[in-house]
Amino acid sequence: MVGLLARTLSTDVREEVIHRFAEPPKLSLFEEDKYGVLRHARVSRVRRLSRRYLLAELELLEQFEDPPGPAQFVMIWLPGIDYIPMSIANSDEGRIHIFFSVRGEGTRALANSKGKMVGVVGPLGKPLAVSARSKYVLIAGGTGLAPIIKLARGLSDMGLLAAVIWGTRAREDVGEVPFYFKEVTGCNLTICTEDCSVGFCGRAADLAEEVLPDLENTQVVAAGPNDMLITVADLSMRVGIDPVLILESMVECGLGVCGRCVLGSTGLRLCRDGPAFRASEVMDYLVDVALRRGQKH
Amino acid sequence: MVGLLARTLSTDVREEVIHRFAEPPKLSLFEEDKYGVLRHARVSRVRRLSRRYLLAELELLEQFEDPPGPAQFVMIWLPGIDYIPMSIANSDEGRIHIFFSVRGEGTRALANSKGKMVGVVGPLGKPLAVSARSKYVLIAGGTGLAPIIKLARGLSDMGLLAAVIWGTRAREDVGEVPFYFKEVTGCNLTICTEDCSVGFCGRAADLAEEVLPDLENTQVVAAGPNDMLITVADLSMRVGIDPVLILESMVECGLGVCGRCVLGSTGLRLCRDGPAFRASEVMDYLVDVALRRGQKH
Amino acid sequence: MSLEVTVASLRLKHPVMNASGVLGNTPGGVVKLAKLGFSAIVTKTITPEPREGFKPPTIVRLPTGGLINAVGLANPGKRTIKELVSVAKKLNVPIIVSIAGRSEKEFAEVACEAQRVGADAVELNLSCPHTEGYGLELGADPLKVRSVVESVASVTSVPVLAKLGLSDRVVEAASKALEAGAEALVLINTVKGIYIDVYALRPVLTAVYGGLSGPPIHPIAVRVVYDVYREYQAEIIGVGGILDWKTAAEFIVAGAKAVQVGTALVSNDRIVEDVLEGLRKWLQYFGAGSITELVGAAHKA
Amino acid sequence: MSLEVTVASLRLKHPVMNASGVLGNTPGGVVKLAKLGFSAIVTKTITPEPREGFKPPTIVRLPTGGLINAVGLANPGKRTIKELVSVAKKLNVPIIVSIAGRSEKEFAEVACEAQRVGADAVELNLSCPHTEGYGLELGADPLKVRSVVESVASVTSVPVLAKLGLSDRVVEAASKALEAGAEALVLINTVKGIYIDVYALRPVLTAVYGGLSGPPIHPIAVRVVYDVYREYQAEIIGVGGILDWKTAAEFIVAGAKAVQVGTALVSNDRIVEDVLEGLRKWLQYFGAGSITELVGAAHKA
Ligand SMILES: Cc1cc2nc3c(=O)[nH]c(=O)nc-3n(C[C@H](O)[C@H](O)[C@H](O)COP(=O)(O)OP(=O)(O)OC[C@H]3O[C@@H](n4cnc5c(N)ncnc54)[C@H](O)[C@@H]3O)c2cc1C
Ligand SMILES: Cc1cc2nc3c(=O)[nH]c(=O)nc-3n(C[C@H](O)[C@H](O)[C@H](O)COP(=O)(O)OP(=O)(O)OC[C@H]3O[C@@H](n4cnc5c(N)ncnc54)[C@H](O)[C@@H]3O)c2cc1C
Ligand SMILES: Cc1cc2nc3c(=O)[nH]c(=O)nc-3n(C[C@H](O)[C@H](O)[C@H](O)COP(=O)(O)O)c2cc1C
Ligand SMILES: Cc1cc2nc3c(=O)[nH]c(=O)nc-3n(C[C@H](O)[C@H](O)[C@H](O)COP(=O)(O)O)c2cc1C
Ligand code: FES
Ligand code: FES
Repeated sequence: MVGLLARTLSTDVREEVIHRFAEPPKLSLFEEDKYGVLRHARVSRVRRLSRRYLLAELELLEQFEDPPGPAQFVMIWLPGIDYIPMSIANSDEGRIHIFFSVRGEGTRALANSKGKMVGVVGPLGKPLAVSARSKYVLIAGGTGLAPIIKLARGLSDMGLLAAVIWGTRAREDVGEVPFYFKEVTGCNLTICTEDCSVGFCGRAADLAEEVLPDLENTQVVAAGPNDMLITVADLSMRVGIDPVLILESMVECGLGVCGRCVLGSTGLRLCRDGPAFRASEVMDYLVDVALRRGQKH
Repeated sequence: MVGLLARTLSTDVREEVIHRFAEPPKLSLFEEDKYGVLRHARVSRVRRLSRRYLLAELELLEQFEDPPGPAQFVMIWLPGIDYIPMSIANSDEGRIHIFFSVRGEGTRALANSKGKMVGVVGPLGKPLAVSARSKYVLIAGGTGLAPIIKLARGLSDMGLLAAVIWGTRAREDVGEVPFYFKEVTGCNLTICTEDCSVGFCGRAADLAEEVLPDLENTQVVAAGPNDMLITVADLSMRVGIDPVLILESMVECGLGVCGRCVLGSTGLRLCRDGPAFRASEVMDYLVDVALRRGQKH
Repeated sequence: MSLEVTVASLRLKHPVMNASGVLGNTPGGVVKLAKLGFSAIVTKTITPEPREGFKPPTIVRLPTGGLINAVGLANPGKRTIKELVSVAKKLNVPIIVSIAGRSEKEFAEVACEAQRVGADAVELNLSCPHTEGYGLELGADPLKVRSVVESVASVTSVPVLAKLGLSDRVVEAASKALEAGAEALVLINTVKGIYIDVYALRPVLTAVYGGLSGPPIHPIAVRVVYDVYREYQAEIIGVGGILDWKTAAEFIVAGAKAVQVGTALVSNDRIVEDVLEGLRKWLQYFGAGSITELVGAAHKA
Repeated sequence: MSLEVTVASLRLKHPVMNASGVLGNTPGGVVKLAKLGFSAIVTKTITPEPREGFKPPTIVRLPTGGLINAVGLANPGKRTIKELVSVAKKLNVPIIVSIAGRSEKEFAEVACEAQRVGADAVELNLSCPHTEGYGLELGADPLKVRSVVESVASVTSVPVLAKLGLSDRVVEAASKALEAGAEALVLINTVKGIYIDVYALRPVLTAVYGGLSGPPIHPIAVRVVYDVYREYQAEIIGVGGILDWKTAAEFIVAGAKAVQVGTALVSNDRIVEDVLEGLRKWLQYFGAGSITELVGAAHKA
C-alpha cells in the first residue's frame, strides 16, 4: 500500500526523481469566489401594485461583485421565518426589486418587512443568454412576470423586444403593474385577464396561440405556471422555435449541491443549471410532472 | 453577563430594535489575499559571477499577482534543508533573479539547486517608494548589492539614477558582477575593492565619504553590512540627507507575526515594515547592535 | 500512466468520487453526478425511514470560506435505494450507498437493503456532526464504531467503508473500524461549527449547529488521513476541502488511495476534469506509472 | 456609547487584544502591539526555561486559507517576563502573560514570576496542538485542566485565564477550569493540521504537524464559545479567525466579552481600528449603549 516510489527508491534517488523536471501542472493559486455568500439588505419599501402583486425594494449593504443577469435570482433570508427564492425583477447599483405575491409564511413576512434587514444570497443561477440576431416575444403568467421584467429591460435597451404578454386573473390583479413595467423597461405590457376584465380575454397562453404561428426569426421566452409553459413550448415548437422556459422548483440551497431542485431524471439543477432552460431540454420533465399531478387529482 | 438587550427586551420589541435602521457599518465581503502563499519555482540556472557571488535564476510555476517592487524579498524553501530570505535582485514575468553568496547550509543548497524545484514565498516586505523629484545615489556592500540591482533598474528607467557604488574585497570577487549589473540595469557600477585590486581603493563607505558631501537634492539608498550603513547614514545626515537603509535581520515567518525580525525596541518588523527604512527610524537600533557586538568582542 | 485505482475492492477508472450528501439523493441527482464525471457515486446518507430534515436555511456559504450545512440527514428512506442503484447501473457507474441509523440494527437494516438491490458498497456515516442520535458521539467512541461496523459486516458481503469525523480519538476509532471489518476508511466528515448573523443576532442555520466543509477543513482532513495511514497503512478515501488537483494530491501523498469532493461543486462544475488533468501531469512530473506509486509518499520524507 | 469592557477583572478600553504568539515575545514586539492599538497585550507563551523551537519553515500561509504554524513554543524563558512587563507598563497597556509548562509545577513557577514582576493577568496555554508534553493532551483532559488551573490559582492572586483548544470535551474542560478558579476562558487555540507540498512530497512545516489559524477556524471557534457560554455564562475571550468587525461581533453575540486577533495581522495592520470602527456603528445600529449589551445575544433568538 505504501507507494512504490516511496518504498523502492532511496532518498537520494528519490530526490532526483522528484527534481527531474517533467511537465509540471499549470498551477493557479486558489481563489474562493463569493458565489452564494450571505449579504444583507434593508427593505426600503414595499409597494402594493395590485390586489395580488407586491414590489419589495431592497437596498444592499454589501454590493454584488457583478450586476445580475436576466433570470438570475436571490435567496431571501427572513430570519427565524423562511429562506425563499425570488427572481431579481430589476436591479440598479445597490438596489434590487422583487415582484411577488403572498403565498405562505415567507412571502407574507416579505410583504411586512418594510424597514427591516433581510439576508440576500445571490445572484444565483445562470444568466439567460440573449442573442442579438433575433427579436424576442416574452410571455409571462402571474409572478412569472418577475424574471421577464429584467429581461425585457435588457432586450428593450438592445432594441430586440417585440412584445411582452402577461396574463393574470382580473382587473384587480393588474392594478399598477403595467405602469411599473413601463417605468422599468420603457415598454408596454400586453395584458390578458382570465375574467376578460382588461386587455385580451383569456390566458397568456391563449394569446400566445394567436401570436406564435405568425412569428419568424423570433425567440420566445416564457415564465409562469407549468401548464402555460407546456402550451407555449408546444406552440413554439410547432413553428420551429425552441423557446426558453424559466422554471420554478423547490430550491433549498441555491448552490447546486443539495439536489432538492433537480428536475426529475434530467439531472438538471434548477438553481445552478437554470432557472432558464431550452424547452427541448425540459419538456419531458414538465409533461411528466403534469401527468403525475393529473394522476393525483 | 447576559446582554442587557437580550435580557430585558421581549422578542417582539427586540425585533423592532434590531430592525430600526441606524447607520449600518459599511461592509465589505472578506477576500483573503494571497500574501505569503507558497509558490513553486524551478531553478533553471545558477551562474557563478565571481569567486564569491552567484546568481540563481528561478522560473515561477505560479506567477505573482503583482510585479515585485524594489527591496522586496522572497523566502526560499529548500525542502528538508532551510527556509531563507533573499532579495529579488531582478524580475521579469515569471522569472526572478537571486544574487547571493554561500554562507551556510541554506545558501549552499541554493547554489546546488540547478534543475530542482524550490518553494518561493513572496514578494514580501514593503516596496521602497521612489520619489521622482530627486536623483539617487545607491551604495552597496557585498550581497547588499542584491536589492540595489532591482532599484537601480527602476531608477535608471526613470532617469533618476546618479551613481551606484559597490564595494567588495578583491578583484576575484568582482568577476562578472559589473557585466551582470549592466545587463540588467543598463548602467555602470562603480567598484570599490578593499585590497585595491580594481576600481576605487577602499570600502564603499570610504568612497561614499568622498562623494556624499557634494550632493544636493539627492536621495541616498544603502544596503550592506551594518557598519557600512552606520557610516553612510552618518555622512548623509551631516549633509542633511536622511538616507534609506535596506537592513537585514533574522527572518523566520516573513509575514509580520512571529516577531523574530523585530528591530530592537523600535518595534519595527523588518519583514513587514521594511526591509527599507529611513535612517532616522533605525539609527539608534543600528548603533545599539554595533555597541553590543563591540562589547562581546 | 494510469489513474485507475482499486479501493475497497472497487475498481475505479480514476480516484475522484463525490462526497455523500451532494446531489446523491434522487435519481436525477445520480444522473447529474455521473455527468459531472465522478468515478463512483456515493448516495446521500440514507436511514431506514424517510427523514424531513430542518427548515431552510440548511446550507450556506461562509464569509470565512467553505460551507456550513445542517440538512438534518433529510433523506427519502431506504425504499429509494433501489431506484438510485438502478439509475447508476444503467449509467454504468459503481454506486456506494451511505447509511446511518440510531442503532446497529438500523445500520444493518439499510445495509441489507443496499446489498439486496445491488449496491457496490456501503459507506457507514459514523460522524454526522449536527443530527442528534446519528451523530458525532458515535464516531467519537471507538467501541461504538466497532460495534456498528461489526454488525453491518456480519450481515452483508458488499465492501463496507467507515466514514469518520474529526474527534480526539479518530485514529483509534479508525483502527476499531478496520478490526471490525471495514475495507476502507472515509476521512473526514464536516467539522461542527456555528455561523451567526450579527444583524439578526441569531445563528443562520435553522438547526443552529452545522457542519463546516470546504477549503477550511482541508489541512485538518489531511492530518487525519496522514495519522491513520501512518498507524495502519489502511485503505483510505480522503475527503474535505478539495478544490483543485493539488488539494486532492495532498490527500494521496498523505495516504489516501481515492478522494471525494463535495463543496467544490458550488464553485466549479468542472472540478473532476480539473483534478484529473492536474493529477495526470503530476504523475508525469514524477515519471510515475500509476497514482498508487504516490500513495503515502509523504511518509518517506 | 462605549466599547469599554471588563474581563477577568481587567478594565479594557475596548475588547480587542492580540492573540498569544504574535509579536509578544520581545520588548520590541510589545512596542509594536501597543502601536497596533490592542487594548491589552498577551505575550508569547512562556515556559520556565528558554526553548529553541523548530527550524523554519515554522509558519506558512495555506492555499486553502489561514496560517499553519509550529514554532514549537520557542520562547526566551521566564527571565524575559520582567522586561516585557516593564515595556507594557511604560506604554500604559495591560499585559497578560501566557504560560505553559510540562507540569503543574512549571505552570505555577512561571505564573509566580509573572505576578512578581507585575503582570496584570496570566493566560494558561492548555492547548498547544503541536508541541509534545505541552499540548493538546492537557486541554483535552478536563481533570488535567482542573489541576493545572488549581495549582496556578492557589499560588497567585492575579487573574487567571484558561486557554483551551478544540477537543471533544472542551465544554467540560471549560467547566473544570472555572471550578478551579479561572476568571475567564480564552477560546480557542489553533486546530491541528498538516500542509503537504505535493512536489517535495513532504510536509512543509519542519515539525510536520502544525496549528491551523485564521478564517478557516472561525466557525469552529464561534461554536465553542457559544456552547461554553450557553452552559456556564462564563467570561469568555473569543479567538480564532477574526478578520473584520463582523467576525469579531459574532464572538460577542455568541457570548464573548472580548476577543483576540492573531492571523489577521498578516494581511491587515489596521485590523484593530477596522474592528473598532465596525463595532461602533454596529452598537449604533442597535441603539446599544455598551458592547456588553450584545454579549450572548444570539442565545435569546
Ligand atoms: C428561481 C425561483 C424564482 C422565483 N421567483 C419568484 C418571484 O420573483 N416572485 C414570486 O412571487 N415567487 C417566485 N418564486 C416562487 C417563490 O419562491 C415561492 O412562492 C415562495 O418560496 C413561497 O414561499 P412561502 O413561504 O410564501 O410559501 P409556502 O407556504 O412555503 O409555499 C407556497 C408554495 O410556494 C412553493 N415554494 C415554497 N417554498 C419554495 C422554495 N423554497 N422554492 C420554490 N418554491 C417554493 C411551494 O410550491 C408551495 O406550494 C420563485 C421560485 C423560484 C424557484
Ligand atoms: C530581507 C533579507 C534579504 C536578504 N537578501 C539576501 C540576498 O539577496 N543575497 C544574500 O546573499 N543574502 C541575503 N540575505 C541574507 C541571507 O538570508 C542569509 O545569508 C541566509 O539566510 C544565510 O543562510 P545559510 O543557511 O546559508 O547560512 P546560516 O549558516 O544559516 O547562517 C549564516 C548567517 O546568515 C544569517 N542568517 C541565517 N538565517 C537567516 C535568516 N533566516 N534571516 C536572516 N539572516 C539569516 C545569520 O546571521 C548567520 O550568521 C537577506 C536577508 C534578509 C533578511
Ligand atoms: C450539503 C452537504 C451535505 C452533506 N451530507 C452528508 C451526508 O448525508 N452524509 C455524509 O456522510 N456526509 C455528508 N456531508 C459531508 C461530505 O460528505 C464531506 O465529508 C464534507 O463535506 C467534506 O468534504 P468537502 O469539503 O469536499 O465538502 C455533507 C456535506 C455537505 C456540504
Ligand atoms: C504564529 C502563531 C503563533 C502562536 N503561538 C501561540 C502561543 O505561543 N501560545 C498560544 O496560546 N497560542 C498561540 N497561537 C494561537 C493564537 O493565539 C490563536 O489562538 C490562534 O492563532 C487563533 O487566532 P487567529 O485565527 O486570530 O490567529 C499562535 C498562533 C500563531 C498564528
Ligand atoms: S437547490 Fe440545492 S441543488 Fe438546487
Ligand atoms: S520574520 Fe516573523 S515577524 Fe518578521
